[in-house]
Amino acid sequence: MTLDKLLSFDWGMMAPEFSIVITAILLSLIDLFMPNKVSRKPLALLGLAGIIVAIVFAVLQVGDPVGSILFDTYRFDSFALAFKLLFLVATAMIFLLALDFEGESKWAYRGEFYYLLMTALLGAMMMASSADLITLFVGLELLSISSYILAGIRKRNFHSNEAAFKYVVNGGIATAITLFGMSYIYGLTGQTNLYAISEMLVDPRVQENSFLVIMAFVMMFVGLSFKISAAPFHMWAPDVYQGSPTPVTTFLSVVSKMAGFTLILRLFFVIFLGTQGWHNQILLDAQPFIAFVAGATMVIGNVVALRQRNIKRMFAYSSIAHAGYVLVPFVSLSLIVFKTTWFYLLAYLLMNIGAFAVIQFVTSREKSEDFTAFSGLNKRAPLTAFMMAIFIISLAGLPFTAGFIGKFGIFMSSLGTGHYILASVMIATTVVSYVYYFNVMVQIYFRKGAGNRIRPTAGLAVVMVICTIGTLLFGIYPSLALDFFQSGFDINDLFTPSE
Amino acid sequence: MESILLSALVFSPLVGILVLAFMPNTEERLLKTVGLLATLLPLAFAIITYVGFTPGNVNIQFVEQYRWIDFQIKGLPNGGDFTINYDLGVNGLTVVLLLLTAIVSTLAAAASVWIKEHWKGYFMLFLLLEIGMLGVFASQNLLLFFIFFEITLIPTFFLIGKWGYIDKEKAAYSFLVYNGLGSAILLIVFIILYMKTGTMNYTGLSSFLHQPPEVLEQMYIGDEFRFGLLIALLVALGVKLPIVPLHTWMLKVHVQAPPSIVMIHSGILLKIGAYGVYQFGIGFFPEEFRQIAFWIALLGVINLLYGAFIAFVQVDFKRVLAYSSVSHMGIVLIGLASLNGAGMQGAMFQVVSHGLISALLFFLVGLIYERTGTSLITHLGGMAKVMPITAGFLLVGGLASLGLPGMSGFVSEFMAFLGLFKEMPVLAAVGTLGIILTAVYILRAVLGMTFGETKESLLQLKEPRFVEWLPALILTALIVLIGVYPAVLSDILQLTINAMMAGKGAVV
Amino acid sequence: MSSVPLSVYLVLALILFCIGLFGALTKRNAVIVLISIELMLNAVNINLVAFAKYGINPGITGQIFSLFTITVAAAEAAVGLAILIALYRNRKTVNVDEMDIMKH
Amino acid sequence: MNPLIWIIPVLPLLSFVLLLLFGRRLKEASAHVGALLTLGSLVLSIVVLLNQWGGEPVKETLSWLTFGETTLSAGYLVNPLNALMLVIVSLVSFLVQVYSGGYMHDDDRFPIFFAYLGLFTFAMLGLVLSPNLLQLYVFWELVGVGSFLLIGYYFYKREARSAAKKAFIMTRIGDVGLFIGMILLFWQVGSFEFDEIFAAVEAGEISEGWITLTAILIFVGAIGKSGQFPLHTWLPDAMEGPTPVSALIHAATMVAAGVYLVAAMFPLFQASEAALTTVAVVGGFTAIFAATIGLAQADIKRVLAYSTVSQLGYMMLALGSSGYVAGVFHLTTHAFFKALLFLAAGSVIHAVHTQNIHEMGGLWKKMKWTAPLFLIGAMAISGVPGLSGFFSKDEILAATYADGRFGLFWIAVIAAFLTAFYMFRLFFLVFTGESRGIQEKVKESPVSMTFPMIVLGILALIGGLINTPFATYLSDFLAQNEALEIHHHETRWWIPVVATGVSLLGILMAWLVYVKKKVTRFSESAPDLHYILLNKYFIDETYDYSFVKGTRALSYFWYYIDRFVVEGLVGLVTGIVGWFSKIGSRFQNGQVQLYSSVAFAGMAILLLVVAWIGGYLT
Repeated sequence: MTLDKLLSFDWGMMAPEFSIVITAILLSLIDLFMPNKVSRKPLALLGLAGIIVAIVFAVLQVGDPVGSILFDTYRFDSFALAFKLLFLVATAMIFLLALDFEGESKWAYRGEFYYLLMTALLGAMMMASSADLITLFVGLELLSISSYILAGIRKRNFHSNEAAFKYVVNGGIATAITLFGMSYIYGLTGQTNLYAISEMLVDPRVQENSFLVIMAFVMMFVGLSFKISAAPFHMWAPDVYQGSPTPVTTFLSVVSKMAGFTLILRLFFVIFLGTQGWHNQILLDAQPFIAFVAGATMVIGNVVALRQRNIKRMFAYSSIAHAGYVLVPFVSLSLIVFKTTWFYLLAYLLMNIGAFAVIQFVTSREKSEDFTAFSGLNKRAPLTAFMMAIFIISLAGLPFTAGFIGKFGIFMSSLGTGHYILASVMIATTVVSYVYYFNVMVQIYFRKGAGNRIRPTAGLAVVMVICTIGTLLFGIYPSLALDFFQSGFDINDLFTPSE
Repeated sequence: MESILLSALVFSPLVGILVLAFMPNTEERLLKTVGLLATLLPLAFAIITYVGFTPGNVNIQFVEQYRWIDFQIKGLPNGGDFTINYDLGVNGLTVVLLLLTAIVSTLAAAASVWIKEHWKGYFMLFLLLEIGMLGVFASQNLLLFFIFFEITLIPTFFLIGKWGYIDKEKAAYSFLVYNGLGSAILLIVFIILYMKTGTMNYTGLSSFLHQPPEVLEQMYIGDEFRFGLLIALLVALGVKLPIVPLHTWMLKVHVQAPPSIVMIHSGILLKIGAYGVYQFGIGFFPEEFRQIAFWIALLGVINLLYGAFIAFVQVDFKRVLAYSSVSHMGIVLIGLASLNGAGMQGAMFQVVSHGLISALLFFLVGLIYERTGTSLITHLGGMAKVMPITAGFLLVGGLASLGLPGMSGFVSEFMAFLGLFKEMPVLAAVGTLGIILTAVYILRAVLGMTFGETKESLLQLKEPRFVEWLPALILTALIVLIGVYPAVLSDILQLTINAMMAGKGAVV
Repeated sequence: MSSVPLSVYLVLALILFCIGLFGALTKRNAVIVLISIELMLNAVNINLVAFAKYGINPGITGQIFSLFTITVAAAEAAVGLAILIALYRNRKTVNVDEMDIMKH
Repeated sequence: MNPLIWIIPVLPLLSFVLLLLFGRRLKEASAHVGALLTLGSLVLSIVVLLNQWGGEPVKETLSWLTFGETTLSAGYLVNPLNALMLVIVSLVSFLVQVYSGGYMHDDDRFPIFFAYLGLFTFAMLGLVLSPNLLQLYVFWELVGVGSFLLIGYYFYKREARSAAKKAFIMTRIGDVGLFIGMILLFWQVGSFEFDEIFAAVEAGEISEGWITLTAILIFVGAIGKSGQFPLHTWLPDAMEGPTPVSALIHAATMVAAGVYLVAAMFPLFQASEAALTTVAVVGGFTAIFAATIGLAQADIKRVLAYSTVSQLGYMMLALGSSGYVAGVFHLTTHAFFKALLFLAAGSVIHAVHTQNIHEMGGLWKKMKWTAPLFLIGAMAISGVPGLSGFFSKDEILAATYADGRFGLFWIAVIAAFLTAFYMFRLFFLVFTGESRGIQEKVKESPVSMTFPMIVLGILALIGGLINTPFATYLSDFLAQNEALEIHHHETRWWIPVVATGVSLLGILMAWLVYVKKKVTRFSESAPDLHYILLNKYFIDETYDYSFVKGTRALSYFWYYIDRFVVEGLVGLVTGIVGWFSKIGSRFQNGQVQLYSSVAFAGMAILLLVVAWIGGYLT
């Protein structure tokens, strides 16, 4: 392929990615040339700026027609864009968290933290919009490997080390499993482009050894369930979340999880929509199993969370449970899969980042990750306490918060398609979750806490406020988001291969 | 169409919340005064609504409708966009309930003088709770109802858990979990209905569900399906009502929560269950309801007797009242199950009258506890000597709740039984046993506290000041008013009930 | 000349994959665990290459894919080892089952 | 004249309210307030009564409550019976209030007492004026409350408390009967109005069975209020209340309400033989049953109480034998002489500060007014010729006989004998002989107490003249009410003779036993029998062991079910969840390889199941 061919692509579409890449490179260079003992805090601001630029570009792209470059390996459709926006916003806020985070004095100087976040974000974005197994895999790994390092970035910290190692081992195995599945898909179709694959999969010759298809299906699903920390690949989450520095935990529990969902949605819907299973469409055949997985995830997450005392661990389990919730639309295959998933992820983004912001604030001030660190918070930081209450209420899915509307949407999609049992499991586990969520509330409001007033730094405060406003706003007037999604993104173009 | 009266009514407590938000945490008297004044605003609006309501008109009045949430799902049974409106409105029943809510809230706020600490937070939550309760009755669609319903959950949890007695947190949790489960089931039912019919508006739903069965059959809303939904509804609301055996949480709450909150709780919150059964159970599934009416009546009688029996051997007056609430809610079920004018109206009367009576009794509990530090019948006794007026009110409250003619309790009890006797005389006859038992346990408890030799511990007690028993006076006045001239309620209620009876549900 | 049928490659890959998995799940030595993961990834490579040659509709993409896989695997291994070294510095052990300060 | 009527009950209500509000300031004056207001309603009642003489029944109603298409109304109805009752009630109430002015003067809750009296009088008058069953029921209950409050007036006395509770609950049991009967009747007739009910009964719209059922249920209410067997036990205990209360409520008015109820619903009863028989039998049995108990009691008020029960039995018997006039007549006369007796007893107690007749004696000389008045009362109730009781009791016997209930007739005769005996036993023990107690300086009660007694005494003397075999004013008067047909039965000449005979015999016996001591008291002659009678046939104990204890046991049973079964299930569920949580977090043992193993296992299982379901394993 020649240079002019290369130039013929409309690279402009890639503007958001480029701005991220460039920022990443800039960060690394600056980090390289900065004197050693100088704090890298400014880098965070730079990164933030880069992300904001990316956001601007992305927003400008809203409503554009489907486009693709590099021979359809990388496509720009509303689906990708919609989720990219979430990643960008989330990461932007995580940068603000990172700005505040000082672990042991050493690593405040380290710049890689910031540009690794960048690359991880880039990986997520690639996952969102790649239309080819290869790019998709590369994106996935870009995200994974960066986050392995991020998890372990506190070199001197036992927990951090261990977290990183556990993450790397599990991640490696997950990758291997996923890839193994992919290799079968490739083998059966001889294609790596998703749309080409979906056409090939209906080919009778493929149908002959449909078991391989199903095997591939299962393996890819299990492999990817690692990213979204859903059963059966969920157990790493608590340890890794606990061990990683809080901003990273936030990143893992929000961005990386969202990326996982994006990948699953795109991969499975595009590839397998037409494919035969053992009775009828494979997605329909698989429904009960995925439903079971989702149910198990909710149960495990919520039930085990009851006994957690370490706040980060508790929220790890809670995020496992939420993974279960988000799987429900995917199971139900209703007409609003994307809308509900997207909205729920949006809500999840806001409330979870908000909650982690407060957690980072409290744990770093109290030098303790035990959930009693929250005791009497409403005396020491009333406003923060109030905002935490909002996040918790939203996570518990109680009204006037985005979390409720999100759950509502999920219920609509599941009950509309008659998945009564799954819905019941979800509602029951939700009620269970009240208990541990409100345990934190009890700590904040009922228990007497030691110590005097504490106030969050600007970065944290901004994040908290944004998240609070968002949570309430989308809870009280969700149409804001829903209409934006409805008008801005014509999700059906996910299925129209670009010529 | 475009009156914002109801929105004003529902959200008027916000004013108080905002004012309180900017007040110092320590000014006890000031905070209490503001808290009390704040409840007067909704009261005023409620009165305006009540006065402005035209009883002669069956339609939903003061309607407000705005597009709110829009999921825009194409190609579902109703084929349309799934829009959920923000819509409020009142009918003859809800306007009464709104007024009741406002009144009881104000009096409960007055009863909050006995709150010892954190007045600011207390009153903010209190007002939030009031928003929830008002919203529940004012809303005209399921989602809105549910949202307000859950709104009541959170403040109540805190009010019980922070300002209650020794075992408060346990009580708060069991409140949370039970009601959480209840509302969860409720939510599922609501959403199923929504997905099947594409609307959440009461009127829309009832008119949709009142189509001939075969039509519904085509929309996959078969008989079993409807029955399933109805049962689920009854279970969900049965937690709130409460129906035996789903009642245990409510005992804990009654015993542990501060009196002012119990006034609200047993005065209003329990009534939401009754209202739900009426509005959804009967309004949406009249035919199915009719078919299981016997079982509901049976449950009602069980509630009535079960509560009465157990109340007879309680030593803590609060527990007596708790079980008596169980028993009295049985009468609501009885009335509803009879499905005729008399019964339904009896049930609704019971909703109102028990609201007032239990508010009165728990107010007195607070009054007594404040002075004696106990509510154990065995520790009290001969109060009539030292606190004649309080004792008098206690006696009045007791007589009212055992259904003495001339007080609201009698009217409701009488109507409910009148209704039931028409439909199922034998069951009703069994139920009347409850009338005797009620007299038995109420007198045992009340006389145990007021009559007999005065305990030494009580001898130095003094009669509360006038302002302190003013709320009791107001409640008594209302109870007697309804008892002596029930037309004040029935005139405004009956059209709505007749409409419901006609199977139309509420008509816009 | 008749060539080795596809199925043989697939079985080989599968066996390799299982060996790798077994090692990753049972070995106590962290290094071996990482190596086993490499093994699993290489099993994938065998699959890809075999399919690329003998697949239902063979094509070059498979080999391209395997190139990517190899690269990424290498990166992953590098990172993994780096982390392991960091951990070894602190804990003076590469024994997997001693890495459980976070549990329950 | 309408305002006249509805004002009648309002005046006492007014006194209730006034005394409740300002009683503390009025102090002793509150007696005057109460008495005067009651006097007002007395005057009005008399006017109404005179208007009724030859006048038309008056009925006014206004809508009270509407449901569906039905409208329930409230209002007032005046017919001869009501008018008569009005006078009786307001008269006795007035006299009692005057009396209480003296009797209660040193009581510190003086105003409250009169307030309660006002409340009761209001309720009683309202009851009498009710034009329909519902309203009657309402006031019926209110009357009960009035009585309850007054019985429990000495609230600090344990006995008073339990007596009040007992009175309320026992009557309530009866009331439920009335409640059910009334509602059933409503669904039969479609209205609570008396006239419509009677019309329906006339027209035979209601089946025999329904009539009987409802009539009996309504009669159950009467049983409760009028202390008929088996619900009589509360009435004697009710004597814990102040004596004027006993006179007003538990002798003259409220307990007569049962009789009034049956009389008011008489057309309904008449329509069913079975119902009438029930009434008659219960009445007759109660009459003799209570009389026997009365023989052995030592408490002066309890003796009177049992005599009341038995007299009420008489009235029921009369009504049951369709002796409408007889019943109402006896109600009237009984109101007079029993009130008199109670007031007299009150003045005795007031003087000697004991109620035990064995500690009294020889009061004849000391109490110049009380003793003769008591004697008049005793003679009247024993049916000494010429006095009021004579005529009314005579009527009853005649009616019973004419109705062909000979068994009951003879029972009634025996009862009459017993009555005479125990009344004079009482009289002799209290007033004749030597003082057995330790009462020094016993003095006659003040005029405020004697005056009412005198009035009642006169009425007890001449009251009978309103309906003698020669001049039947009362029956003519009552006959104006065309709703009921009153058949006149010519009195057989020997009945009065027998009646007189037995009563005189009774008096003679009493004289022999207690004054001349010729005959040994049967407490010595038949100690066992005496023991049984003294303990009122152990009815209270029976009830206590069966119903009270039974209910308590049942309650505890349910309570423990609630505590352990229901709560237990809840605990079980939470326990299970907690257990799972525990297992779950134990399983999370920090071993990274376990984590991936789980994932792999999950994958393997999924694959296997899919393969199995997909049928790839074959």
